[in-house]
Amino acid sequence: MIKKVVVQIDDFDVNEETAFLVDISKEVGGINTFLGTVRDVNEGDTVTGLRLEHYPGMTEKQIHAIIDRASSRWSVLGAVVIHRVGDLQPGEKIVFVGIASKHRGDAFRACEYVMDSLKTEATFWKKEVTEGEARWLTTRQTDVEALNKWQVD
Amino acid sequence: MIKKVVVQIDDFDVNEETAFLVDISKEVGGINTFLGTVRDVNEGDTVTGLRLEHYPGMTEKQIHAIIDRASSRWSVLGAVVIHRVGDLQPGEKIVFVGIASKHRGDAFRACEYVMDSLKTEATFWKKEVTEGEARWLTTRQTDVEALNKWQVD
Amino acid sequence: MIGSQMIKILFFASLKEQLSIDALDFPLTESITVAQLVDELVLKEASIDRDILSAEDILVAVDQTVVSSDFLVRPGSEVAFFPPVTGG
Amino acid sequence: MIGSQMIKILFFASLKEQLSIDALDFPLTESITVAQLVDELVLKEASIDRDILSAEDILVAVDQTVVSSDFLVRPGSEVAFFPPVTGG
Repeated sequence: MIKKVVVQIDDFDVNEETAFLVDISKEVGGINTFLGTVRDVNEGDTVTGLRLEHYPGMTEKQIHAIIDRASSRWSVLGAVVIHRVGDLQPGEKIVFVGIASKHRGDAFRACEYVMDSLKTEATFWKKEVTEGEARWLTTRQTDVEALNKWQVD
Repeated sequence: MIKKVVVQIDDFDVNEETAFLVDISKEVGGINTFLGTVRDVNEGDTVTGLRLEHYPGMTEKQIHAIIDRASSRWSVLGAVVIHRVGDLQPGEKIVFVGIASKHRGDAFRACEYVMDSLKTEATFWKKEVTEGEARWLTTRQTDVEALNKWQVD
Repeated sequence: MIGSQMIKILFFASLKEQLSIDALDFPLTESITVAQLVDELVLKEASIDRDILSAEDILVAVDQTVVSSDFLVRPGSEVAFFPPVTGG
Repeated sequence: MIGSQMIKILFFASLKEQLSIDALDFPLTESITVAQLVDELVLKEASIDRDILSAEDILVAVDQTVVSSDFLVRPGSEVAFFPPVTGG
């Protein structure tokens, strides 16, 4: 399994990351990707910008661990996680998760598991600017529930 | 909800399709995509090529109907389905499904539902060339089961 | 659109290859069921083999919607026969 | 890596802003629990407010792994305090 984990300020190129996943092996039959972008409205307020902070070092270690757990549950040939930090505008890309597998079911499951885990485990923090006021976001209950669905009984 | 449905011989550009989905609305917060590629091995045989045939007209109508059903079950802001036909080599792209939603859960569900439906309902047929011999593929039981999981009781 | 006293018949994929025909225009002056149409085709078209066209897994679409064998085909319709789909 | 008789302490996000400090080096000559470390910090560092650092939702990582308050912090460790994460 090939992993690529990057936390960066700069934007990234979806084609490049997709090509990376396609080229991992000719065994690759399906690639599922998730791209998260900055919405312009959150909880009823107009969002004019987002500031993302993280814990350098720990974040990357966590993402590698999350991918490894996904790979132990589903058949994963390759995984890419790119997460941006710094100041972002509405419509900009925040996060990309891509999983390459032989069969599509594995790619869908692993990609969603990695996304749900990132949301509630990885050391990123978002501060939202809404019409002049900046506020730190708090954990969403829906994100906690999203992760809970992956618990193995 | 904005739909884009294309059946074409030519290759397509994942960046372009992703940008189309991002640009649909600033409400877009998550985009889930699936990219299917030609594997070089199927059922133990080396695959040297794939020929894809379809039923022009009916296929496009079916894909629109599949997207509409997905949109009635999950919150979908935009959907792109591109399916190639003609002669393809191992590693080449076959199909792209992209769903843009406010929240990621809807995008994941709708994208997988559209993929599973395409596999068992849309009028495409694959002929696989394996070391000189060409054979029409038959429906996979796993694909039928994949669609069955979406049945509403 | 073809004439109202005719129907357009299409064959796809393995079925097209087995029958060595991809399309034909067939006269139809009044509505008949899909099952009756198959009988007519076998009777009147040398290229149509009953065992191939009536194979258990063959699907039929009338005017681009999959139908069952008791569906009524009207003059002017487009009727397609094909094996199970394998795209995606 | 900092000296073996010190630990590196980090604060992130809202916690960093509330305390107005992002990092500090703190002397530690023998292992103590996270709970004891919080007591020491409140006692010896003017910038550290107990109510803020001990808020119910604040998480602690030692050497980049989230731990509970009875975890033993060893000299030379990196200890981070932060609010619940909100990335992705």
